[in-house]
Amino acid sequence: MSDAVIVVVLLLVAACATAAVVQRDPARQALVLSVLGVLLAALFTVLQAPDVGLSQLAVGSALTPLLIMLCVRKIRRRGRPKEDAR
Amino acid sequence: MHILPYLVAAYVFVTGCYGLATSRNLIHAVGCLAVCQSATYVLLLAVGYRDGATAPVFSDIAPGSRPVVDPVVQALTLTDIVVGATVTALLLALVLQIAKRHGTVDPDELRELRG
Amino acid sequence: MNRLRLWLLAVGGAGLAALLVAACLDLPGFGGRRHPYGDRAVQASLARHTANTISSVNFDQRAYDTLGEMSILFAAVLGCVVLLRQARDEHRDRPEPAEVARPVRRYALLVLPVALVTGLYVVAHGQLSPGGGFQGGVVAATALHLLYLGADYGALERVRPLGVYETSDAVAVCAYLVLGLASVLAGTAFLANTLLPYGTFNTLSSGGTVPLLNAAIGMEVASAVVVLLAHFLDQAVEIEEEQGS
Amino acid sequence: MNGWILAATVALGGGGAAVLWGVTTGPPARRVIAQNLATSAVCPALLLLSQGYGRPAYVDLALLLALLGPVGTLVFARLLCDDLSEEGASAWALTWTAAGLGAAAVVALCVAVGPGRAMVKLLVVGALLISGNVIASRALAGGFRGVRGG
Repeated sequence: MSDAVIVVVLLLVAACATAAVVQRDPARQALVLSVLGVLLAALFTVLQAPDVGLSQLAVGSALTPLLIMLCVRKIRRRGRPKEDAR
Repeated sequence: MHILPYLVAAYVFVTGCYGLATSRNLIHAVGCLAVCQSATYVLLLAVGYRDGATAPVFSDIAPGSRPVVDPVVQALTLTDIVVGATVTALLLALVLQIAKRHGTVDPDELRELRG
Repeated sequence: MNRLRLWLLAVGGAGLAALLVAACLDLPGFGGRRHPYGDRAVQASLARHTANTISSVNFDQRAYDTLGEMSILFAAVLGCVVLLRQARDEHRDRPEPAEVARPVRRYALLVLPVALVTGLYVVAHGQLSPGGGFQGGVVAATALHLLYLGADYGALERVRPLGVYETSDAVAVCAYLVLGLASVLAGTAFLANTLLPYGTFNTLSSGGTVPLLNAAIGMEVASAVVVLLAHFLDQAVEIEEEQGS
Repeated sequence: MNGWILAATVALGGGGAAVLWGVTTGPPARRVIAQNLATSAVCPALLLLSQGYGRPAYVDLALLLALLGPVGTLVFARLLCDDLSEEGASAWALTWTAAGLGAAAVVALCVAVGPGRAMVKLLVVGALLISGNVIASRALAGGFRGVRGG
């Protein structure tokens, strides 16, 4: 029975990784990366690795998206005066 | 079933590399690199798995009462995740510097800026 | 030119994929029985009364590798601090206070202590239940930034003096090294876990130097992440470029 | 054939597919709601897995997800506020169904676990999950309307 849950979560992780790569806009990609982090944590729990799941949750669901979103906001704010000028 | 996790890890890695190569925005490229790294987590943990086993953490079960999964790969993956996060942060800092100095984050436009 | 690049990528990608699939076919089956390193690691961890084998591998059997990993963390944060500092042609203006909906502010200010305590709990029980210095440090650091999400950046800056976190980052790295050197002074190898008694199994003080190294890594990761986020937040919220340039 | 793992598989499969579809398509407001739904779909699944594998130590994972999931959504609500503010993202029906499912899973687990320290921990995780879910969707529905400086 525990194999079925591994297969389901593996396929979800593969689909989410594809979605993260196909999504070209960085802000929306951060959203998909956050969901990928949560799904990876579920996969690690299913593969009996709770420590790694905790680490992925802590890093993937709050830290990485926050860094990417701050970067997008800085570059979007930097671009604004030029856009008005254009 | 017995090689599906390895194939998923390989697929996620190749997808991440494709995204990295064809990216038109450096922040998107850093995101694709994070996807590539998550492929290594999946592969490492799939190598260490044992059927019907549980985690080698004995805070709530007696040691030796149940088969356990390989802890060495888990320690490797844990270090991989934390280093991956800091490398992502450093790359994003570099992207901010490029945006500040060259005014663009599109790698193709960067290539045309000579000197 | 672009067409050529895509062709090169397609051929290279297909070759890589084919090699990877060929490799996957030769790997031992998923969920196999043979884990020689794993069994020895579990025995070594139980011999040293450390309930969480992964923490034992991280901080006892391969503590030297964690020292390398911690220096990577320290160097990466140092790099970010250098890269994201305020340049000459930039000025720093006060972050405007942001008004946040009342329930969101109450939730953030309520969950902040809970998350901090959870982070410390995860670090403290690192060598017993799942968790450890890395995870607990990141949770505690992220919890601190709930103040930014619940209130505004000014409130966070008042609470988080950056100098303290930079010094605590350096102190934690030195603590890890001193613990390693202590076992050299005691006559055994660097970072060897022969300094302290192993204590009784599954208690807070079990595992010899593992809980101490765990706490050092927890403090280092927490302060490193706070410093990292501080400089990214400064860039995103405060530092403005001179319009003239 | 462990019923708990089966329930977790259904929750992960169904919830995960819905979240993935929600986060990849549609307006940005709907995508952030899907990200918020990810937390409230996967957290009960982790609790069910913890019970299915007979490992009370795995509840720490669900506790951390219940804590950090809403923080991630608040980050997006705060830093994407200029995308969200024009049409305001409110999906109260979805939020309450997710909260209901989470509560049902926690209650079922409490019954199975029986009174004691483990049940207290489960209730704490359930409370954090539901409050976080509701507050995050409250924030998405316009909690940060006027935030310019951030």
